[in-house]
Amino acid sequence: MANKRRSVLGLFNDPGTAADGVEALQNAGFGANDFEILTGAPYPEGAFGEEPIKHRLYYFPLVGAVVGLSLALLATVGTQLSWPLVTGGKPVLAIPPMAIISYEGTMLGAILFTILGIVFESRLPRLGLGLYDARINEGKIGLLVACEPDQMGSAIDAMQGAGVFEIKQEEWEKA
Amino acid sequence: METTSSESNGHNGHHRHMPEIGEYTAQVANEEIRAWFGAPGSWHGKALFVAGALLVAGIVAFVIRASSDGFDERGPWAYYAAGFAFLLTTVGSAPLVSVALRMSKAHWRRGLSRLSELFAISSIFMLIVYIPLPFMLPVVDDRPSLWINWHGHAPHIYDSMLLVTTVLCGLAILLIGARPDFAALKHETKGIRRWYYSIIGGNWKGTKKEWQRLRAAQGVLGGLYFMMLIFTQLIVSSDYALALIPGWKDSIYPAFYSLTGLQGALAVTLIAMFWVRRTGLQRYISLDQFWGLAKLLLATSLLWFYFWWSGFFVFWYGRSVAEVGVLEYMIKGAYLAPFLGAIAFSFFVPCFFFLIWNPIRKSIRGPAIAATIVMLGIMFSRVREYVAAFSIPKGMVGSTHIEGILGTNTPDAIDILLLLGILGGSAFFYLVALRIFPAVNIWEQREFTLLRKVRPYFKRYAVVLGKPD
Amino acid sequence: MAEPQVDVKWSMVVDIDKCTGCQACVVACQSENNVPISTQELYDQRRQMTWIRVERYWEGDFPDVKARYIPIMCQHCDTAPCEPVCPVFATYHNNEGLNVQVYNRCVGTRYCANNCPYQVRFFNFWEPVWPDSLKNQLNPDVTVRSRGIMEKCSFCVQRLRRSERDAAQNGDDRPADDAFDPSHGAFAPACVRACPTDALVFGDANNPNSRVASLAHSDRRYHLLEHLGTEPNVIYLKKIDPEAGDGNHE
Amino acid sequence: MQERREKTESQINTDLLSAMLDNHLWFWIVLAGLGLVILAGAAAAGYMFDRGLGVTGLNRPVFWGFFITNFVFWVGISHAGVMLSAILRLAQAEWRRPATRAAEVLTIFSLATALIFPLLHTGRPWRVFYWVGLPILPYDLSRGIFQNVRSALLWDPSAIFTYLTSSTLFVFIALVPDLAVARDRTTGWRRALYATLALGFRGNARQWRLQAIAGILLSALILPVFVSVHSIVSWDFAAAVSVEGWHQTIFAPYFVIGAVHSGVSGVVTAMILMAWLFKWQDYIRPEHFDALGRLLIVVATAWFYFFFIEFSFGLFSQEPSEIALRQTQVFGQPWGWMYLTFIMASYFIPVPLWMFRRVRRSLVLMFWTTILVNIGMWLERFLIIVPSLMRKQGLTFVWGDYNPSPIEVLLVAASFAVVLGGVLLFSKIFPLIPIYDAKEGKYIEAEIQVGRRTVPAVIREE
Repeated sequence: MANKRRSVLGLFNDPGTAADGVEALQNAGFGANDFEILTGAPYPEGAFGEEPIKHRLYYFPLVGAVVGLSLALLATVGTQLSWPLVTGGKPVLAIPPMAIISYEGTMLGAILFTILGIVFESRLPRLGLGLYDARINEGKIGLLVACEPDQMGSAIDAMQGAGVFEIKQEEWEKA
Repeated sequence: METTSSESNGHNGHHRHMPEIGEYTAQVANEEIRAWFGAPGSWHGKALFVAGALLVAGIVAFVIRASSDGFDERGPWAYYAAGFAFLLTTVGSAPLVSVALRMSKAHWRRGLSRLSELFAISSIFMLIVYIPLPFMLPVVDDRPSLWINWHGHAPHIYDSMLLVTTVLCGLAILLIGARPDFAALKHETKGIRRWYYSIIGGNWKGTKKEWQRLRAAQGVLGGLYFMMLIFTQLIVSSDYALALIPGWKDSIYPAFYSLTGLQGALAVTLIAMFWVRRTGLQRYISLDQFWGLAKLLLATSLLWFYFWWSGFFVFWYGRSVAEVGVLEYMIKGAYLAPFLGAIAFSFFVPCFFFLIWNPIRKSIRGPAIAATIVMLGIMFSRVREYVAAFSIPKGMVGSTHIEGILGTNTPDAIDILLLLGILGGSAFFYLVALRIFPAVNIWEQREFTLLRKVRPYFKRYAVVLGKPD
Repeated sequence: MAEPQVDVKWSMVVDIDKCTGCQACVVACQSENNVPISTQELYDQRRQMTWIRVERYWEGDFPDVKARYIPIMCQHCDTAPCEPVCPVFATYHNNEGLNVQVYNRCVGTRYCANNCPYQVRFFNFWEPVWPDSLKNQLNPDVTVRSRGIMEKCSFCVQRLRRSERDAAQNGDDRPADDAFDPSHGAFAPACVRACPTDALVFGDANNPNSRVASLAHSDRRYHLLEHLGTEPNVIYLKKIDPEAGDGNHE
Repeated sequence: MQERREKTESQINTDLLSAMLDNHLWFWIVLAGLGLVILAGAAAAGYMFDRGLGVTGLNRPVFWGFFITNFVFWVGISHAGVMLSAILRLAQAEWRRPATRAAEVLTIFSLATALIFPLLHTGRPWRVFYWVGLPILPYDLSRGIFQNVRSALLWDPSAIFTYLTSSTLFVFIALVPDLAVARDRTTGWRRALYATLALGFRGNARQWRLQAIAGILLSALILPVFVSVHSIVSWDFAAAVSVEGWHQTIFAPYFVIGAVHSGVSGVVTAMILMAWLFKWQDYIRPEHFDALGRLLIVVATAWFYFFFIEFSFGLFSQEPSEIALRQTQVFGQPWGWMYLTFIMASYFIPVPLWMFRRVRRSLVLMFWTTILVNIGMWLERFLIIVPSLMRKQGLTFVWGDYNPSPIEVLLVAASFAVVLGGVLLFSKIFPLIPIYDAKEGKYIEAEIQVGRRTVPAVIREE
């Protein structure tokens, strides 16, 4: 069933007030998933007292490495066995050269998967920016709250209490 | 530390990211370090006894070996030589850790710089072990060597000279670093200690000029020590191992040897840190130090494989007569077992079972165990290279390639005792050193307390590190 | 797709003692194998092609100087350094002990030539040209190599093939023992047939009663650059001369 | 960080985007000039393909010459990117911030340029499909045979392909937040482009966190590749048992450290050019070159150690042919002069100069010393490759010589134009200094009082 949802974006001038805003929202009962902190550059984790991020990025390189290694082995072993031509008296299935190419394959797989993982875990690509303000990249700090229409008041009060200097709103349908 | 961890799982944002160690004052550091130095505890006596017993056993073994075989044959002394080479790549290189970290201005070095410099004392024992070796080394004429257009005893003379200077340089670094501490300690001690404290640290007042001189001296001596140690390892490895094996023209070997030297230095320092920490000083020998060294140990262990591979692969691909001979002798054939031991314990086990996992790196026990395994691996490497080299029959040295199949020189009881004695001896010297010098550098800790602050950062705590230069 | 194992192992013996340095072999090879003519211009560019060359070394000082000759062609090494370095299998070791060169696989990295210690591999830096008078002299059995291609001595493989066909027609499974004996055989490589002093002997080393096999066991035998362990199929016989060096031209 | 002038984030954006958005006349002039050189190179290449490799100076036994030398040189330069960005990221070195992206971009373009040269080298580039089909291009099955896995010339493409792909993606990932800035500041086609490439990045805590982890993780993953690439290039030579000057086990680490030496120097040169051309002295400051200079001293000395071993082991076994080779390298002319230049330029002139703080902090001196280093390192590769081929083995009858033709010289010159032009064009489309990195550096700056002195400090995330 479809119902109305609201997004509220509060803009703060400096990290101090923004941090207070986060605290106020937390006290107002907004959980970690109800609001985002938008900044123009990375602050040390926890600077705003936000919850630490949970992610599964570290699995991606492992999987990628396995995939890359198996593909590389397939290629090297396959090429040598399908055309067993003797060169320089070396064994047809020469391990050291296979090791080199397999190594490159492994690393390539790991890195490609990591890149995918980073994009995926950052919840990107994202079509459209949603409620956003270009000034965030100019040093302002934004708190973006997504909530039911009735909670909106408390969110706005909380941020105003903390010293927000501008509030934007947007209404959208939730499937 | 435990107290902060209990806070850190509280939901309230304020106390998350509380650093492992809060701020502490110079006063605290001063007292704690002196207290431990004054009475390290009963374990010290026991350890000293065990090490001493091993040393005596080693001496006995040496006498037996010398009386039965004499010094004119190299074969019987192969394991003894391996023991010396092992020392050169572990305790003999350990001060490098302190030097390198000081050069790279790593803040966390302060907890361990003294512990690594103390190995300069064990290096004296290494010199004693070295004494008989030059007498077994053949002259350089009619055999490959780095001493081009030199004759006769060039390696004997210059290897020994460099070895001595390097050890002296290490001692100098230790002593000048200890002067401020000695000057501070000399008033509270009496008897012999007071005497040598006054000699070494006596006229130290701590004027600005003195501190500048100390810094400069540490810088210069550090650079000097670094270069001399690497060069010593270069010529010792090429003269005592490389040149004795026919056809082993392996230009990466000296660099490989120096790399294991760095690896061994890290490992032996980690082990010393671990055992000292069990008896106190946790605040200074903390997770930071173990974590930092563990990263470096991981790097060197990975490089171990890289260097080995670079050497092996060129031989495997080139397959000239000489190369095939060396591979047959040192990897496939007579010294297969020590080779497998080396690659397993210097690279595979420590890397993949311990050090690549950050939770293990960032612990106390993990790096210590890995370090112990690495030490084992280094011992295997030295056995493989030096026993193989010393076991080459005299007639064959200097020929272009290894003829025929050579057998393995397996250790007998005497060889084992010799190796144990060498280990025990260096440990003995180190334990004695622990009673002469404070295990943690007091003045560096004082300095650290000025530069490391714990400050609130909006809703968290952060460590602020001062960068004076 | 491995080639079936056959027990033939082509091999050549070069008797330094008999070589007079007359260069007949060089000319013969040149015309048999459609090797571009090495003009003076090409010599100046150091790009002359001589699948077999006679190296000349002076020994001793004036006035008693001795010229030493040693013919060098592809040694068809059993563990040839040139083979494994080719990325496209343009050269590999076939089952008759030949180091073969497949022209239409070659991409021209020239790595094989670098890794050949005997320097018997030649690269077509230019499109090969012959004067009109020689157009009809080209050997129809041998490919004319275009530019960008690596080439070298093939032990006149075209003649070997012919000898096999010939043997098959007579119902033999292998060429006769004397098929490669210049005196009455027809299939010896061009250089062997041209050699006036019989310094070059060619044949199947696996065939016990062939001349190569018997000469190969001479106590004068040695390999060129033996320390590289390339195990060549060309065997040299030392000069019989008290003043001569050990034949190792280094 | 003493000399830093305080700047607001808007100012940082403006300054660092200026290179992209402002129009400078010199830019187009320089670009046109480079374009001419590239055209000349293209013409030379066309002529060579038409006439055959005869127009080069290559001969027997010197089958490899300028082209391979230049290939090794550019692969070497490409090692700067990872060296700086990855190692310094892992070491949390603050001064890395303005250097990283420039280094990575230099990596990409020099690597791509290096890839051209093996193709020129074969003289018939259209046949490359037969060669690197499997690792890079759609495989040409018509010939029914795969490449030879045992050949070093197959390991090369696989390694370089891996390195090129990963460093390109690395740059892209680190570029996303800056593209977001560009998106919010531009209009028209640029906005469209940046909005697409920025993937809708909004800079929430999660995205920043992953950005940080990505930096560390990718660095840790690319480092092993970085080491492998030049090692494999070195095995092109070291694997060749027949060339005494090449067949050395030390080559892999020797080449890698040499690559780092020339690469870091290359980055310093590039950064100084950036500071001059784009007026970025507030971001690329003397203390950065001070730190880079110290790093260079260490790298150069390590390189010299390997160089020393390599040379002395050439004589270790005291074989006549090896000694002959070394004599050619050091005393035979013109090689001797080159050898002297190479040693002086890559070590004995720059390193003693870098010992002085004043030199390290002078942009002009750093500029010329680092260029000197790369002249030396180019010569090093040349002196390893060519004389070794001239004196390959004991058969003195076929010893050779080499002098390059104008065609080769022209193509080498063109390669420099390609790299410079590439980096310039990049700077026109993307920010060459990481914007968010500069801001982050500002956030974690701090100061502590020691007595009367305020000591600059940084906040460490533990």
